Amino acid sequence: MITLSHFIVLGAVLFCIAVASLFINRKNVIVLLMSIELMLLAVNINFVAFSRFLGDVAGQVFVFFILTVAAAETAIGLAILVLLFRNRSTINIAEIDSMKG
Amino acid sequence: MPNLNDILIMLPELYLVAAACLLLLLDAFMKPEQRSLLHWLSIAVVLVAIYLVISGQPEQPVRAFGGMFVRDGVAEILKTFALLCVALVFVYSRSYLADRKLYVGEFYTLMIFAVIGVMLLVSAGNLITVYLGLELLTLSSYALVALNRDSKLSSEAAVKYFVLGALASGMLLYGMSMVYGATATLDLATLHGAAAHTGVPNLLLFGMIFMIIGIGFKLGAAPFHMWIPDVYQGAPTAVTIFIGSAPKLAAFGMAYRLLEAGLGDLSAHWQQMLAALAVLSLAIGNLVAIVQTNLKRLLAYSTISHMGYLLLGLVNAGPEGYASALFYAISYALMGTAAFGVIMALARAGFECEEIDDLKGLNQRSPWMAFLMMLVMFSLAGVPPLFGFFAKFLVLQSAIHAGMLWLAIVGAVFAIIGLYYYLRVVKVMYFDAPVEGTEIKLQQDPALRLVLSLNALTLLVLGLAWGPLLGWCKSVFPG
Amino acid sequence: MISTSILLVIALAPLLGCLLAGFLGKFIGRAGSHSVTILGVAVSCALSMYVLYQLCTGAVPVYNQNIYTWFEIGKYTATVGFLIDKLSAMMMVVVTFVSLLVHIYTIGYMAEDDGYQRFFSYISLFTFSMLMLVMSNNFMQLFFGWEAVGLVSYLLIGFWFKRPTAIFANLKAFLVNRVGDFGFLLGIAAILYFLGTLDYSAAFANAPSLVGKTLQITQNHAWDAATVIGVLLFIGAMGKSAQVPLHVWLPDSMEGPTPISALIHAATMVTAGIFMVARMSPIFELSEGALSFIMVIGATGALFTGLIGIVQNDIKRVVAYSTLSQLGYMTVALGVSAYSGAVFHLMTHAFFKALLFLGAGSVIIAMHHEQDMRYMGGLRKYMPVTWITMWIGSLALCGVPFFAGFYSKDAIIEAVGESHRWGAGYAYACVLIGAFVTALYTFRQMYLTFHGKERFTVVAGHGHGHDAHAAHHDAHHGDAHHDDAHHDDHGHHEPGVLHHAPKESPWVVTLPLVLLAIPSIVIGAIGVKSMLFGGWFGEAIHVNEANDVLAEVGHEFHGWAAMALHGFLQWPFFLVLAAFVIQTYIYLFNPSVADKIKSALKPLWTVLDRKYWVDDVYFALFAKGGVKLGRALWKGGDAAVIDGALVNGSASLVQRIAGGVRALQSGYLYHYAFAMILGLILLLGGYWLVGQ
Amino acid sequence: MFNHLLSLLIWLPIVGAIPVLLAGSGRPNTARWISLLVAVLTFVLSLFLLTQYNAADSSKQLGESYLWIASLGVHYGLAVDGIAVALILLTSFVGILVIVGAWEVIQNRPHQYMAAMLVLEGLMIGVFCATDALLFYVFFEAMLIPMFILIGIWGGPRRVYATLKFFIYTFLGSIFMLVGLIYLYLKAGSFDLATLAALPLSMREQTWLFFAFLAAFAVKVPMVPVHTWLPDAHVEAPTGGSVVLAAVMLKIGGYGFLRFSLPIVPDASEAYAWVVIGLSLIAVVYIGYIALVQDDMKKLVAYSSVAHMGFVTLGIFIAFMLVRGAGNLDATKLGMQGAMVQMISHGFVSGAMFSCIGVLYDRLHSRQIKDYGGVINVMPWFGFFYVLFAMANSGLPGTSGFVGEFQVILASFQANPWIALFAAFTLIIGAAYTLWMVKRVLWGEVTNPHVAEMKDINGREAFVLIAFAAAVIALGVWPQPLIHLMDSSVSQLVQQLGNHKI
Repeated sequence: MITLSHFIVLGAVLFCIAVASLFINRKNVIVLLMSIELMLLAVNINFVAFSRFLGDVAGQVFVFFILTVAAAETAIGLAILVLLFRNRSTINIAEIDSMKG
Repeated sequence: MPNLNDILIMLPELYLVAAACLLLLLDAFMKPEQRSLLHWLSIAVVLVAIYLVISGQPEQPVRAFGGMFVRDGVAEILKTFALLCVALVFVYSRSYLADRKLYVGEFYTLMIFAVIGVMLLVSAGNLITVYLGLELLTLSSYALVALNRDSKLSSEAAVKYFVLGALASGMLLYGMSMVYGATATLDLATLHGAAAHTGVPNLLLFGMIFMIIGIGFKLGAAPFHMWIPDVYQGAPTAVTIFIGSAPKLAAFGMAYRLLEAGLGDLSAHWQQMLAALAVLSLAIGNLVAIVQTNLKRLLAYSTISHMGYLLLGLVNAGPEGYASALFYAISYALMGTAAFGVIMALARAGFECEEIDDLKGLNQRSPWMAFLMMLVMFSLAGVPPLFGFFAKFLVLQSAIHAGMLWLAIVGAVFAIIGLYYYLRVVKVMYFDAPVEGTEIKLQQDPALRLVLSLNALTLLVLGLAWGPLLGWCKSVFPG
Repeated sequence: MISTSILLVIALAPLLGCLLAGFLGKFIGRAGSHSVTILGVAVSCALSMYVLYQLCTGAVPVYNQNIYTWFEIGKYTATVGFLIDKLSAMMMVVVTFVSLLVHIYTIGYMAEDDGYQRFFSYISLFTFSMLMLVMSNNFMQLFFGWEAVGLVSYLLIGFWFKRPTAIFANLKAFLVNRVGDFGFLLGIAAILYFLGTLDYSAAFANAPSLVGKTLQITQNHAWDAATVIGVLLFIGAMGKSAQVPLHVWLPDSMEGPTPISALIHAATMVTAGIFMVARMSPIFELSEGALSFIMVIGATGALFTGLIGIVQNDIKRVVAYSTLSQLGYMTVALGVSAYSGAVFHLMTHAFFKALLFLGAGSVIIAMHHEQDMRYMGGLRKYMPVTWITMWIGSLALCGVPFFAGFYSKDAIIEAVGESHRWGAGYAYACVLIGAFVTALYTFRQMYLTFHGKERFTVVAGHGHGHDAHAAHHDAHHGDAHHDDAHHDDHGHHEPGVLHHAPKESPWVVTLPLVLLAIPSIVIGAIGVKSMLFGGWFGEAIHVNEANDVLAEVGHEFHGWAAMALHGFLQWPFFLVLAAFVIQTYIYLFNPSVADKIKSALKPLWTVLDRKYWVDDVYFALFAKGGVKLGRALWKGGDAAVIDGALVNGSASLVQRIAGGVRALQSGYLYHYAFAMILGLILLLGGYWLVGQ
Repeated sequence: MFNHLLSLLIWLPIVGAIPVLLAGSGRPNTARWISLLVAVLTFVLSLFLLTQYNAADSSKQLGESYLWIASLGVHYGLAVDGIAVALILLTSFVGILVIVGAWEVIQNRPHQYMAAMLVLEGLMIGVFCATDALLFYVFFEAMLIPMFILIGIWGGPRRVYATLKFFIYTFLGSIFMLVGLIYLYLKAGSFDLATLAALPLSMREQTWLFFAFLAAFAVKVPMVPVHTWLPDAHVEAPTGGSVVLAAVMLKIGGYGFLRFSLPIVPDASEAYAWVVIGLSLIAVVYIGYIALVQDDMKKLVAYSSVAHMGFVTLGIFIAFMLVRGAGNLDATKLGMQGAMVQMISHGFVSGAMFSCIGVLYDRLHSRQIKDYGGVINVMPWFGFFYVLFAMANSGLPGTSGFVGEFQVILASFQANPWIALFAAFTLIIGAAYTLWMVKRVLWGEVTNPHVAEMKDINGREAFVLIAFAAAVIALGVWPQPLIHLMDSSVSQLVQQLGNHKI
């Protein structure tokens, strides 16, 4: 029998993976975009699960908003990515450190 | 079903959305040389919005769209000053943008959308609205930071801002989901009630912590401040000045909505956390600012420390605490616009005037600008009789009132350390001889000069007569 | 009734003269300056005599009134006012009289000096200050005059401010005096504390209440109030009246022009201490301890400073040391409660010592500012007036019967003999031997200066006549030198070589000598009866029955002549005689003996020549030591600890920390993200901890 | 207008600074004349204030009070008592002299210099008038800005270090006072000094507050060991800056003790009086020795200022030993009056000393003692003033320097002879460092050709020095008028000391 906690744990695990990949990954920015996406999905799972188990629809409404915004976010993210590549001809995060201190 | 009344309550926002779209269209059909029309139009649009906000302000707080949207005194003040900041930004940035081939329509429309985000955020009555407002604000900001397409720094700043921002909003959402799970509601008012009698389950507090991270990020409180210096430095000054002003008001609004309107009864729990963030911000902001050579970066760190002071107000978690924090946010917004305004007034094509040393001997070159900058610096440092002092005074007071004398003393100590780097700027302007060869030329834009002077002098005037503003701030937080 | 206006005129006339000569000196010129100042002093001298006359004839009561209130705080008031009784009146006369003569004398002495106006301004200022001191009716004003005369002394010792030695001496004098004033001020504070007033009459009135009072020094240790007050006040007197061990400034003060040495450092200022103690007799009488202290100090000074006089070669220094020793005599007198004896000696001494100094000055003029007696000799035939008058002075100084000095000094010696106070024996020995010593250096001085063969050579017409010399001299007035140590900087001729023969000084110089010689002879005989034994001072001086040694002495007093004749059969006279014989043999008949003795007693001679090394010790200890200490405190305390460690130290610490924290801002996105996660963990962890 | 006399006194110079600034560097003389006019007007007003003030009445007078911050109940409250009047007179008096003193000496942007001076003057007057703690604090802190500018722009080679040190040092002290004031406000619900004075406080609270106040005012006075900003600030400051700093600014520290420490936290002040007394005596002795070895004239006078201000703090804090220990009110008044007179007198004397050094500096551009020697030979008139002020500085009777020290020593003897002993040590050490400097600077042969070329003081300098000399002598010869002016206020203050808060 799958209980609420299963979903929450799943969401938590996904969330942790996403967050961890944010600072463990030192390769390129694409991966970052993906992990951000993953993070939002983890949240969505939480919302859906909660709204299902609380019998309250608002949570699922929220999910739609999140999905939409996430799409917009990714779009901007990619745009910035392109910009970055155009200016520095690299998307390797380890090389993006001209501002520090 | 939304009715006309809901529309009217939301009128300023809706009006701005419409206006922004129109401006967008207009820009598309307009020749570049007519752009100044756009410039003045956008300013007019914003000013009208201010009028709408104030004139349409109801006596009692009202809610629209089933409580999704709240229009109360807090929202009014925050919106007014956010819009004011945007107007100032428009005035200051024109010649700056022109010099850098950034004098484009997107700037204005993005800016207006961002401020719409602010307005939504500060009058959010529901977690969804909070999220939407926040995203509208941040997404536009991402784009604005990257506005200068050919600048390495600009794009680097954008990507850092973007990733960290996304992370932060992710955490915020995660927190929201937990809170939702704990209270079965997204509506802040209901949440307030629910939090009261759900007897504080761990789930709720767990979610709250994540939400605080979201707030901390938006404020730029340590340790969620890392984006601030890089973004401030990398972004075009015209955008930095915006990020340094209106969003701080928004962040306060967000904190107020979530923590007070939503989780007010848990204040005993979040006070401590905010206090910790405050100490960290004060320490890191002031300390690292000392060793900066880049003026924008210095102001970035000073922002961090100022957010620490703002938190001093919030930890009070009482009416006059919020009032002082609000007062502080406003004062900071005005000081920030003035500070960056001076930088933009001195910058010109091929010369950013970002380095502190670029101000050497400013007093010989342009006494008036030096004087204004001095006012701003002393105000930031919190030296009476300038505005900034009274803001600090009030937050210290509310911290002590909250029984956190130690916190107030920490604030005081770091005020001394902070003093040092503001004085350094004054020292460079007044005591150092100008570097030969370089000559500081002032932007010729008269509007810029006039408004900038007014902005800086306000710091002095409000320093002498800050009563009414404080009265207003206090009035919107019913005891 | 003495009229206030007269007193005001007495006090202010010299001040007016000082201001005129000082500020308008350039306009009114030399003649103008000395006229106004002399006029001023003459006026106050005449009026002082008139006041004294009034008092003597008993026509008027003692005058004691306040002129104005200096400050008034609750029950404490300080006023400016005058107390004129016979004591102060006598002092006024002495001061103004000597001052007047010195003014006149100065016309001749400073004729070649370009600081002429300034000098007159100073001495008038001194007269004013001294008058304020003696006329005062309260301690505050006394202290004012006390310090004011110190100031003028400072200015006058350093009058020739180009001389390194002069400006060293004046600083020294001022500081040593300040040491005394330090005690004096505390004494005044103590009086206010115990008696609650600064006014003489009030203070003396309830002085008896001091008996039994004590001053808590530590938890379980208290001192007798009267003794504390007495000693503190006397410390002031030690400074001003150059008592051992604060005597070191007086010999150096000879750097000042000779008229000053006569006026300030012999006749008047240095006797202020004596006057003060006499004035405070009602208080001092309450403390045996204080009086013993005074007596011992005085006796020591009387003998040991006199001894130094024997080995001096500078004519002025001899007189200076004799002054020290005579001040010792006065102090001893105070110490044995023979206040009137002290004051009497003060007066006689004022005349003959002024005479001696002015005489010495006259000699110095004749010798073209050569002061070393080894280059003099046989001057009597060149300057008869000076010679005779100085002999008068010397005999008075030695206390040869019938001369003024005899009456006062002999009375003191006998009084000491009568005293049974602790230390009286020692004091008696000192003053007796002192008499002998006095005679020794006095006769030596006279012989070396006026008798024997000339030890200077006159080289006439060396291509530059008198005018050239005068001009030359004006230019070099600063290098008129004072003891053998400074022969070298006496650039324009080797020692003992004069460009023209010495000659008697002009009348402005000799007149004062004569006018001083007269009282040096007669004043003793005149004053002895009333002043010493007649209770002439009345209420001004208060002596307990038990202590009244003078009364004892008075028993076998049968008139001045009898006293003098009796004096020939007394020890002091035999001692003087002995000294006379010795010195006459040595300096008139067999000068070589002098050097023999000197080499025979080399160690003793060195001790005296080095003045018991007191100066050296002080200099090393206080001057050098003070600077060392100051430097140590400065470098060690302020610079190192406070500024170095605390102020700049904390600043640089903050800088270093800042540098460290800055490193966290690495610029790497993943570090930034990680920081946020850390923040999250921090908050969660904190929440978890609170939860526990 | 005359019921706004105090406001007028404060704002006239500050507003007057605006036309001076507007005159701009183009028309320096306009700027000079306007500022002189303003300064003179202020002085005249302060004289008028003197006539309006009723010395017989101990209460605060000529009060003005307007609600400044309604929501906090903070008032713009002004009123003066005798002490304040005296200090205001001092301020406006010195105000004229620094303007005149800087006349053609300051060639670099004189208009800004004069303006800063005027603003500073206004703010200092404000400090003395304020009856509301917050207002006091605002003036107290705002003063730093013009002084910071004055030292920083027109100062000497190490001016930046000096002025930063000055600002941060002072700020450091006062920020803790601010925290203390806020605490008091939250307790009393008002910043009104009278209310705060009536506020009952536990010993623990008082102790904390006492040290908060001490931090602020000890730095300002300054007391050992937080005095080290003063020598640097003085050495680097332009002459006018030094004069104002020494003559008026330091007084604000002493004034603060009177207005805050004594009335608001009397019991803690009593309990910790020994700290202040000890530090004051250290100031006299320790600083005296340090002053002795200074090679820089300004530094020497700066250190001597510290020593002299030691008498101010001493005179104020022996009060408790006398009132509560010996119960001797009059002795307390004596000490207190001594402290006040010492403040005024030190204002004149140190101002004069710095002016003298300024005169020398303008000729030789050196403050090193060793660069001088035999100055009297070429500048006799200057020499006269220099010696006069030196004597005043070493407390010669007949000059103002004596009065205060005399009274404080008399009073402290009543508290404890040992205190008097150490205090009286200043007679020796004070004379030593001052006159040794005089010896090396003034007396002797002309040491170097530069000195030989020095011209005696001109009319303008003479005016300044004569003004100071007149004040120094007048106060020295007849202090009673000043004492009478402050008497009732001091008595009332002393009365307050009697009543405990716990």
